[in-house]
Amino acid sequence: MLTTVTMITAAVVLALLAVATGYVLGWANRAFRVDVDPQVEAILDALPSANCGGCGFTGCSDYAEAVARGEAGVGLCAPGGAGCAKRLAEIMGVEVTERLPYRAVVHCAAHYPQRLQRTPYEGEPTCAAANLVAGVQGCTYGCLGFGDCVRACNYDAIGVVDGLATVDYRSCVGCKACARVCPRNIITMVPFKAERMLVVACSNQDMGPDVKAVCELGCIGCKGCSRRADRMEMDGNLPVIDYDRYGSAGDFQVALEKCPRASLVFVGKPSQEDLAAVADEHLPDEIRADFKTTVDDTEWRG
Amino acid sequence: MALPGPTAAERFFNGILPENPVYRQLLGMCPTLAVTGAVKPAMTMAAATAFVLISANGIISLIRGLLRPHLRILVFTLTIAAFVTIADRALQAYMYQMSKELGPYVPLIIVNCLIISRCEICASKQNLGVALADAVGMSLGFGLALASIATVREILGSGTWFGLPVMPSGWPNWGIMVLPPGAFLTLGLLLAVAEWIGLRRQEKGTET
Amino acid sequence: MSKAPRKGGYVSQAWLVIVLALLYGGALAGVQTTLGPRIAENKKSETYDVIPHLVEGAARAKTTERTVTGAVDGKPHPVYRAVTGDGTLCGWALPATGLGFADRIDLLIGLCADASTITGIYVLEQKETPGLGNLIGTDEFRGQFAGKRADEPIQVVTAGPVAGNEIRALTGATISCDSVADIVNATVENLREPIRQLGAQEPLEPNDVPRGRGG
Amino acid sequence: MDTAITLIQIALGAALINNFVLHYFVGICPFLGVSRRVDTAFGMGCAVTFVISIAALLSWVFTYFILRPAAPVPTWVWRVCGGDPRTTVDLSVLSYVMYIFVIASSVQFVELYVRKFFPYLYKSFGVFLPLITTNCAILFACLEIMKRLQDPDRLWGLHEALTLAVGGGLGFTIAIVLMAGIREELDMCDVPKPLVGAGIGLITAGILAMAFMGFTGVDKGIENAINLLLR
Repeated sequence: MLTTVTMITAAVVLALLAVATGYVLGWANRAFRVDVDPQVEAILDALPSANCGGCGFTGCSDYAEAVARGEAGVGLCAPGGAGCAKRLAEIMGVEVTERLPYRAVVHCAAHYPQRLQRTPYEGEPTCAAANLVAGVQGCTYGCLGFGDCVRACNYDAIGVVDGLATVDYRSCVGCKACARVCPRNIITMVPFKAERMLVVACSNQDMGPDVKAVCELGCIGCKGCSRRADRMEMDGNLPVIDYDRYGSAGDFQVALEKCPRASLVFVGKPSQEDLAAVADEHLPDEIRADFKTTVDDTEWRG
Repeated sequence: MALPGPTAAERFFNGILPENPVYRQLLGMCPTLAVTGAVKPAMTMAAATAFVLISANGIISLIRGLLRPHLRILVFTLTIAAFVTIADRALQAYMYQMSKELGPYVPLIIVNCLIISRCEICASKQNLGVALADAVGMSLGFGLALASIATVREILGSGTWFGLPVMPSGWPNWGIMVLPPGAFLTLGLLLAVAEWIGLRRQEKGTET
Repeated sequence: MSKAPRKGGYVSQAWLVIVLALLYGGALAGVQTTLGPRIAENKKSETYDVIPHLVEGAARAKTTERTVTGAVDGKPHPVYRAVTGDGTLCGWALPATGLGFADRIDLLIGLCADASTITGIYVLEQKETPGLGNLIGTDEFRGQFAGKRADEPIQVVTAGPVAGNEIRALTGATISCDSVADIVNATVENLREPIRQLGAQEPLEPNDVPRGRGG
Repeated sequence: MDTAITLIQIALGAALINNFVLHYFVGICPFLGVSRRVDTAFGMGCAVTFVISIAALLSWVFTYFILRPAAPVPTWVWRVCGGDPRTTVDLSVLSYVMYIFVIASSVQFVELYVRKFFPYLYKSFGVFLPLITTNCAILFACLEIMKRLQDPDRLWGLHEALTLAVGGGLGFTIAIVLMAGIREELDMCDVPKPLVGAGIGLITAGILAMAFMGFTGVDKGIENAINLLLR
C-alpha cells in the first residue's frame, strides 16, 4: 500500500511538473516573443563578432541593426573585409560600393635619437598624461612613444619601436582604435591603393628653424614637393597628399628626390626589394615583441 | 559523416590519458577540488560518478533515436538526476559515514559537466557498445585524476594514504593541504606538471 | 525558436520528457521504499550507538527518545532516555548544537540519572581547523567533561592547573574549546531541570515507543 | 532580535566565511572561465545572484510543501487514499530531479522574460544565462535549503532561505570580481610557461582562498559581541 501510493504519487508529481513546465515555457515563449528582424540576425551571423567598434557603432549588434535599417553602409566592417561586405550586400540586396582598405598611418618618423630637447619624464607612462606636461620633448606635435595606441590595438598591429609608434601592416585591419586614442592626433587613416603608400611622416606645423631645433627629420615646410607634384598641396607648413588622385608612387618621384629632410616616406607591407636587402642579415630569434604571451585563453567547463 | 567515428576500444583508451577529463579537458572541477582531501572519499566519489556516467550514457544511447534537439539537454539532466539520486540513496544506505563526509557533493554530480558533455558528444550519437566503452574510459580517467590529487593532498596534509600512515612519525602535517586553499594549489601545480611534461615531449618530438 | 509553436504544442512535443518523468518518478519511489528504512536506521544509529559510551550501563536497544520543554527558551527539545538491560533508568543523552569557530558544532551530552553530573560528551559533527580546533573530538579533550557538576557552568582555563568545574583549553584552539563549553553550559542549564522532573515522573514506563522522526 | 542575528549570520556565512567558490568549490567553472575582465565578471556575478534567488524561492516552496518529510501535499494524498495516519509518504527522493528541473526551466523563463522587457539588460547579461544552468552554485543553494528543511523542529523560513541565496550570490560576485581584477594584472606578467592559463589561475584562487580563511570565526565573534551588548 505505502509503496504503491508513494510510487504513484512520485510519478504523478514529476509528470505534473514536466507538463506544467512545458506549458509555462511554451506560454512564455509566445507571450515574451521578441520580434528579431531575421535580417539583423543574418547580418550578425555574417559579421566577425570582434566588437572592435571600428565601424563607429558600439559593437557588432548595433552595426547590424543600423545596416538593416539602411542607415549604414555594408562595407564598414574593417576586420571582416571584402568578404564580409559582400555577404552583407547579398543579405541587404544592394551593390557593394567599392571601398579601399584604410590603414593607420603614424605621421611622425623620428625615433628617440632624432628627437631633440627631450627631458626625462617620470609621470604616469601614458601618452595622454605626458601630453599634458610641457617639455617632455621639444616637438609638441610628434609621437610621444608611451604606447596608448599599442594598448588600444586589438590586433597586435602597432608597437613602439625606439620611441616611435610603428604600424605592422601585415596585421592592421584599419579599425581606427589607435587613431582615436592618440592624444596628439597624429594617426590618420589612409586608403591603401597599393601595398605601399607614400605618406607625409611629420605633423609639425612650425616654421623651418623651429622644426630644426627640435627634430633632425621633421618637415621644414620648404614647399619643394608641392611645387613639383601636382597631387600635393600645402596646408600651412605641411604638405598634404591628395589620396583621391593618388595614382602610383611614380607620380611623386621628383618630389621625393627633392625633399631635403626625410618627411616623405613609404609605408606598407615590406616589398620584395626590402626583403631581399635584409635576406642575408642575421636576425635574432625573437624579432617582434609578443604583446599577449601571458594572456590565457583556456576554456573552462563544469 | 563519411568517416566512421572512433571505435569502442579507441574511445576507451582516449578517456584514460590522451583526453583525460580533468588534466586535458578541465571538466568537473567541483568534485576534483572538493572531495580530494583524502583518497577514500575521492575514490568513493569517482565510483559514484562512474556509476552515473555509465548508466546515463547507456540509457541515452538506447533512446538516442527519440531525442528532439531542443529538449535533449532536459532529457539528459533528468536521466542524470535520477541516477544520481539512486547513487546517493545507495551510499546513504550502505556507506552512511562516507555519504555524510561527501555531503552535498554527491547530488552535485548532476551538474558535473563531464557527464553531460559525454552524453552530448558521444552517447547521443553512438550505439550502446561504443557509448559504454567511452563512459568506462572516461570514468577511469576521472578516477585516476582524483586519485593523483587526493594522494598528494592526503600524504602531505595528513601523512597517511588510504588512512594508513606512510610518512615518518615526525612529519608535521601540512594542515593547509586538506583545507580549501590546498586543493587549488595542488591542482594548479599538478596541471603545471602535466603541461610541462607535454611541452618536453613536444620539444623532443621536434628535435628528432 | 523562430517559428511560434502551436498552443499545446510544447506539451505534446515533450512526450518523451513526460514519459521519462513518470518512469523515473516511479523507479525512484521504489528505490526510496526499498532503501528508506535502512537509511532511517543509519541516521538513528548514529546517535544511539554513541549513548552507551556516554552513559555507563546503558543498553542500546532500550534507549528511547523523549521531548522536553526547555527551562530557559521554552521550546521543545528531543532527549534520549538511557536504560540498563534490566529496565532501570541510568542516564540521559542530550543533543546540543551551537556555533563553533568555523561552523556549527553538534554534540551529544551525557547526564547521570538525576541530572546532577555530566557523564561525558561526544562530538557528532564539527568543521574546526584541522590540526588545532578539530582536536576537540579527541578523547583527551572530551574526557575532561566526565564527572563535572551540572548545576554550575564549566569554565575554560588556558594555563595553570584545573580545579572544580574547570577544563583546560587546547593550545591554539581556545575559541573552539570555549564554544564547546558554551554549548554544554547552555544546553545543560536549559534542560537539566525538565529532565530531572521527567525522570521523577516516569521512573518506569512499559510502552516505550520511539517517536517516529522521518528519514 | 534573534531573527536578525540569525539572518546576519546566515548572510555573512554564505558570502564571506564559507564563500561558495573559495570554501565549497561550487561555481568553479564560471569563476575561472568568465573572470578575464572585471566588467564581464561583474555581469556574471549579478546574473548568478539573480538566478540563485529565484531558484531558492522555488526550491523552498517545493521542498516545504512537497518534498520534506511530513510535507502537507503527500500527507494529504495519503489521507485521501485512506492510509494509516501514523506513517507518511516521503517524496524526498524526488528532490534532486525536481531541483534541476526547476533550475533549468527558471533559467529559460528568466531569459525569455528579460529579453522581452529589459532588452538592454539582456544585451549585457543575457549571454551568461545559459551558462548558469550547469552552475553548481545554484543547485548547491537548493541543497543547503533542503538540508535545513529536514528537521521538523527547526524549519527554515522563506526569509532565511532567501538570505542564504542572496548572501551566496554576493559572495560569488565578490570572489569572481576579485579574481578578474587579479587576472587583468596577471595578463601583463611573465608567467612560467607550464603555468600559463589554468595553472596560475588555480594558484591565484588558492591564495584568495587562504585570504578568505581569515574570515573564519567572524560570525562567532558577532554573536558574542551582540550578546555582550545585550547583557
